[in-house]
Amino acid sequence: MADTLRDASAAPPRLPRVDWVAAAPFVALACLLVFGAFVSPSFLSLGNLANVLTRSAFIAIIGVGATFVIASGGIDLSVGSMAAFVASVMILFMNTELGGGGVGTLALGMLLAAGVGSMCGLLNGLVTTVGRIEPFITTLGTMGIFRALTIWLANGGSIAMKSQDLRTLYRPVYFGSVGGVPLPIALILAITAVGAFVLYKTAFGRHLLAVGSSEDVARYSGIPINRVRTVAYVVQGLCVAVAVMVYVPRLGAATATTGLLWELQAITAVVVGGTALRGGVGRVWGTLCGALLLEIVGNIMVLSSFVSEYLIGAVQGTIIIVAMLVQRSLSNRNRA
Amino acid sequence: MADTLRDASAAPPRLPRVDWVAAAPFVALACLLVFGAFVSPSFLSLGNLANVLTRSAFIAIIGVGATFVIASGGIDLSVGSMAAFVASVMILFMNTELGGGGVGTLALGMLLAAGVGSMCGLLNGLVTTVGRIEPFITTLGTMGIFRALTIWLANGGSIAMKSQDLRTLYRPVYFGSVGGVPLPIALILAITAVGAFVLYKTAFGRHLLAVGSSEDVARYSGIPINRVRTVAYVVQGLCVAVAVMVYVPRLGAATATTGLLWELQAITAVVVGGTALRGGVGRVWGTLCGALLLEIVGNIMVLSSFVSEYLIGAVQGTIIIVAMLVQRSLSNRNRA
Amino acid sequence: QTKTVTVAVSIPAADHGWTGGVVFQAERAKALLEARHPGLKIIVKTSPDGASQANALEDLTTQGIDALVTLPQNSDELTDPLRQVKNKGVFVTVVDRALSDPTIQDLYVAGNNPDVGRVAGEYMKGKLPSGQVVVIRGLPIVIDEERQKGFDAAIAGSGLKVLDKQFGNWSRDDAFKVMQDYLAKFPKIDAVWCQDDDMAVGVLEAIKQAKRSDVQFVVGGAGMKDMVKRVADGDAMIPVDVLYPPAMIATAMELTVANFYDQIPVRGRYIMDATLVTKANAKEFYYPDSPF
Amino acid sequence: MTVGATADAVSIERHNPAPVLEARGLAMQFGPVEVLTDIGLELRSGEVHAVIGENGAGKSTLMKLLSGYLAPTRGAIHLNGATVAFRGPVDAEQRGIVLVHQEILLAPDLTVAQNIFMGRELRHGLVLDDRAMNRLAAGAVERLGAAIDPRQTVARLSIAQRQLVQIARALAGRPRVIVLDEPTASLTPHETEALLNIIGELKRDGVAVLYISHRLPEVAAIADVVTVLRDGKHVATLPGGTLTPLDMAHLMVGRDMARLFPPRATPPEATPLLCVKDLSVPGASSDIAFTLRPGEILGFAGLIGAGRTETFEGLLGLRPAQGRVTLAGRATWFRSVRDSLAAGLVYLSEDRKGKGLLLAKPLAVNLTLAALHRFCRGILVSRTREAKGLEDAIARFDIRARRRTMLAGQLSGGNQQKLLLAKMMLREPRVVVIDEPTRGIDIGTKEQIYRLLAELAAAGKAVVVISSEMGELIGLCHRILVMRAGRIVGELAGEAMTERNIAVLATGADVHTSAVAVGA
Ligand SMILES: Nc1ncnc2c1ncn2[C@@H]1O[C@H](COP(=O)(O)OP(=O)(O)OP(=O)(O)O)[C@@H](O)[C@H]1O
Ligand SMILES: Nc1ncnc2c1ncn2[C@@H]1O[C@H](COP(=O)(O)OP(=O)(O)OP(=O)(O)O)[C@@H](O)[C@H]1O
Ligand SMILES: [Mg+2]
Ligand SMILES: [Mg+2]
Repeated sequence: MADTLRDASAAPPRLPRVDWVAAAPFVALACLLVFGAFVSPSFLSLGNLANVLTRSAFIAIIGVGATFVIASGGIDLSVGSMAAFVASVMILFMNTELGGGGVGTLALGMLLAAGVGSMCGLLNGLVTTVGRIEPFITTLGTMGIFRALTIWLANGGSIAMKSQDLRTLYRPVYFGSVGGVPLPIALILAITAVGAFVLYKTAFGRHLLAVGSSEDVARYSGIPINRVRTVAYVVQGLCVAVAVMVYVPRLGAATATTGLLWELQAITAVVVGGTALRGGVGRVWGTLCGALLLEIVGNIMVLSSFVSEYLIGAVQGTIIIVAMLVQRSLSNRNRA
Repeated sequence: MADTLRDASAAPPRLPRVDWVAAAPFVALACLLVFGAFVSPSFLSLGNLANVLTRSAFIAIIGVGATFVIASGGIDLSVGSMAAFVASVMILFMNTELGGGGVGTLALGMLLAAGVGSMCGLLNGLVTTVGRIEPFITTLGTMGIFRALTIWLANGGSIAMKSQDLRTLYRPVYFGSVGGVPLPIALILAITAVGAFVLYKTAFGRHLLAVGSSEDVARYSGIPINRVRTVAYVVQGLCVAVAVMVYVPRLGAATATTGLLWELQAITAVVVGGTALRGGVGRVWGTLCGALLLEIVGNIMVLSSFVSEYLIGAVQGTIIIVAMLVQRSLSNRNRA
Repeated sequence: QTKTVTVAVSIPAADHGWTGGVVFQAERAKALLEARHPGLKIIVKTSPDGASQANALEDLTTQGIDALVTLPQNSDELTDPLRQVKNKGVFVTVVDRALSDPTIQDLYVAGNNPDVGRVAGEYMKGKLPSGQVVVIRGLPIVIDEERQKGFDAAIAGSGLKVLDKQFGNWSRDDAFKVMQDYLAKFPKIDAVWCQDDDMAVGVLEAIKQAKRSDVQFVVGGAGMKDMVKRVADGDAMIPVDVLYPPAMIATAMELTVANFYDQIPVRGRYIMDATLVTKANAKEFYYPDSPF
Repeated sequence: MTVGATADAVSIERHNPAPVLEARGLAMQFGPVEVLTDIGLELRSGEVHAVIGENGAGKSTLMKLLSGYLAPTRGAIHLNGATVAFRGPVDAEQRGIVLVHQEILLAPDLTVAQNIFMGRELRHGLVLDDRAMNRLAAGAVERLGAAIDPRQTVARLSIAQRQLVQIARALAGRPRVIVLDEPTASLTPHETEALLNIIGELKRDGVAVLYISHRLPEVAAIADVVTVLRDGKHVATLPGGTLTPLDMAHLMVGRDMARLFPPRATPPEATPLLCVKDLSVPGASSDIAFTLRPGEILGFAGLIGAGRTETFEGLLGLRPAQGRVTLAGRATWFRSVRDSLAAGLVYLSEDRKGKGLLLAKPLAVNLTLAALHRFCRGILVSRTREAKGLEDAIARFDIRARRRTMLAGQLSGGNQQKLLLAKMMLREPRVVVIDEPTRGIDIGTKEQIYRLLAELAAAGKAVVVISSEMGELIGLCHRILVMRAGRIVGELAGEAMTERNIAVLATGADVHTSAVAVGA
């Protein structure tokens, strides 16, 4: 016995001091920061960094939800259009001034947004689980649906908040700050923390990972697979709603271009953050890191003057791939 | 031993007469045709059907490649931008009139396109296999790169075929027909047939499916995983090139929006066709069927006049989801 | 007896502010005209890109139409498809974007894109004998290119220096980002040209947030109602707007229909020049009920 | 025979209480094929009821019926006298019946503890109590005589370790009926002994145990009642004590068993074919050195985690490693498995489901995968040749496939192993490395496989056998190398090849090993 103990404990690869896989995205981020500092002096200015972090709020928050969906073995392509749709509904409601046109209206509007968001998520969830349709197709379909509904609500134009007072009342939610920290940044941290807690510390999170890792095993263990999957999509919907609550006060309007390509950005953030698309693993903090990474790349592109505006896309693509290569090489250390 | 044989003969492989899983997409297609006939009288007119089939060529041909990539366990988001890039290069070359400005130029142009296409595919393949980066990210990156290169080549505008003679010489490739059958349709059938042959009848195809269904097993069986994967992407690149050869004579120009969202359509066609995204299975004919389905939905949208222009996206999304539901319910019969 | 005429209208999908305006105006004109002429049937179809517009053109012609009013996504791509329509004996009206082969169009209603850039440039040149401007372009497509060329030509040789050019994708959000970054990058910016009023919204918000006083004004384009209103109200940040009305589609439809019902000759070219909207004339161009 | 059987069955009835779990006339059909016919079985609490039978006899299927994974096409299951129709495995588990699968069913991305507690996590309020779960998991695994870090993700465990985790999970549920489907197949004597002790404890606690194993001595040692299946039919139910492994073998196979091991050919004094020096595999083993002659069968013994599998995966280019190799006198190094295959070395993985077969693909596809070129006409894969190849393989390796169109995953465990063997033999190798060759293989087939390996050796091929069954190493090999903690700690040959010596070297201490793990 004693010997086997020694024996076996000798063999199993002892977990490395630093878990490089988890650390990789942060290292990549650090590299990018350094790179940015070289590219442009104004990059590291407080103002600029604050702007970038604040802007990354939408993708970061949606990314938390995306991490849940992807960890559960699904995917959601509809988040961008969903954001546009939720925003439109929210604004249209607030324009009715129900709730007294003041804080009341705002509160009700946000509640409504949350409701609509989760309903959209529920729709995605039910079609994929009960209807047993590949999530890719389901959410591609709803992507078209939500987008079309937005354009239809807006008559092809834009839906703007009418009341100026309400706007000024609402603006701080994006532009304001608590104790020097811009509100959206605080919110990102809060949401990510909550997300991490739910995924790692609650039974639901554990079941989610189990479902994503092996559906059969989960089923045999008495985990309600369909419910877990569906809830994941609802969580995604809620995150979209929260992102919208921060988005609307910025420009006070929803247009046909609202949320365009957010789905790709969110998924990219998740994957760059170290969550594999096949499910079973979820790295909430990594996703946050991925979202920042994307936003910063864009920022550097504009700040730097040596790239033709035509080629920006190419450089961005390259940077993302390189960032992944950096990660990969780090992760490999775990093998050793 | 003896009784094993007896057992075998006693139980002849009584697969269900119709393999519903494979048949499902075709049934869905049939339903859609009927639906279309109701929506608009002109739908079933030969001219209209010919148009639809002809224009489905791009997605159908690219879809064949996508089936290979997805069956091998990968995914390629770059096909749309790749098409734009290949088209630009091809047109720019043909504008130089090298090769005598006649058939020679066309031939050279097509050769060049094929070359560029496979190179792009090779790039995707190597980055995913050698660089060991999630195909989703790799091809998202190259998607940006190819698109940007196109814009850069076009100086933000568009690249058009200058010589009218060359255009008129080239037009038949899209508009011409052999024995009543429009050339592109003939081409679709040819490419799909070749694709099916390679995937189902050759050693390479067998290896591809093996890699897609279990990388470990494939590796332990001495299959050159990376090579197989890479070749799959090259095939995809070639298919894109062929699609471009049919596309250019149609509009005679490439722009920043050429091939926009083709990647989504191609993947949708593949999935609607019955190929699962997790790999290991590939249904080439199903993909063709999926491509037709998508094109027909679009066509019906234009022919029908009872949907607000704003809502078209919604209806399309719904139709696709319904089509999948039809399939699903059919496939379940196999369970019985 | 009522003469039956079918007119097809093929325009870009409402994927950003201006095209959204186009679709709205088309639908409105459709309602008006059909009410005026019993027997008139107008089919409005939108397409997200050149290829699908070519598809739409095919499908519309197979339905059998007498006239086509189209705002092509891209002239290079759609010249050949339109030629086919023409060859079917259809009366073709082209709006806004000149075809590479003008013989195709019976009627050309042009909202002169290069002029949008030129007018904006001239105004800035006049307002700022010397200064530093930043430019936010739309999407990398032909119209954008034409507007940019016009602008560059207009300010050539003046004291104006273009600090930077970036694409804002005709989206307020992207324009907001780009402007934020411009403000971080350049300590002094005198003026902004952003090609499109939708993007101007984002630009203004970014400036407001940065509390930067060096930026004297923003010139947009297209005549979005909020912007026209600001001009009318004498907003210092939006002193002018360059008109590029989505309503031009309606004009084209009016004329095309007239060609069939009221025996008046309409063939030819109608250039709607890019009017400079100022506090003085703003009232005329303010349509409160338009979504754009 | 059957008469005697019933008579015995009756005698069992007399001095035993009513059964907890009872099967009456159970039948199971997969598509057109009936794989179980009218099976009756009675299980009493505090009793170990062994079910034995050839590969494909229907044991696992029967167990799946009894634990709610499959629903019978005919027949009834009685629990405490009342008829039950399980709504699924979870339902069965809630009624106190739990099955430990023959194949591994664990979530690879989750940790050991997370798997053990899946679906019944411990928590204070909302929050999961991971500390407690890890502690308990560690305990549960240790009880089985192994030490596995409960925070290790399952994907990183070896097959044997995974098997232990599965058993630990089942025991954690405190079942009233526990069904163990070949639990010891991948275990070494040490863990096997620990497990058998636990089964003893369970008996005392009045738990009823259904036990499937191809290791007949184990069965003889612990079974109170033995039920024998053959080709899906009930052959006999007899009291365990009265049966010797040979009787059982006879009942299972239906013919008299010849001696299990073929006569050992004297090792040829040929020059070494394969020569390995200071081979080391990061994380698993270091400075391994051995030589291998043509016609020789070389055994590798060791405890779980000794690193045998990794060593050879490293040698054959399946995982990073360094070292010096000479093959037939020429120095070489295998950068990838393709090199080693090309050089005529094949490796049959111990993980036949994960690394051996495409479970969702038909038999022929699996068979020809590693040697497809041999079934091609030009670039075309010839279906006719494949079909022919499959027939040959089925004949030569006695693979029990009811239908040629079956998927590999539908084969019984043992038959999957035979298919894998057939697949790799198509490479016509010079050196065969076979990891746990008879894991989950019935005794009749074992004999066939041993004969086959001996034939390979006789045909001048060099054979390496990695096995946790000391009996088969001793019976089969010319020499045995024993590994411990990633190093070769000794070589045994001739008379020195005894269980005792192996155990001593493997554990590094003079421990007593029970006779239980000896191959029949
Ligand atoms: N899902 C299935 N579909 C079709 N046939 C099946 C399926 N599962 C098992 N079989 C067949 O049922 C028979 C019994 O299989 P089973 O796994 O019960 O055998 P076993 O006694 O457990 O053999 P082993 O000792 O090798 O595990 C085999 O012939 C097998 O091919
Ligand atoms: N895929 C893997 N990744 C990382 N470590 C592994 C992996 N497989 C096995 N190990 C570790 O390597 C060590 C040796 O593995 P293994 O137990 O297979 O050795 P072995 O001697 O082959 O034992 P056996 O063959 O009896 O299972 C074990 O401690 C195991 O934890
Ligand atoms: Mg079994
Ligand atoms: Mg091993």
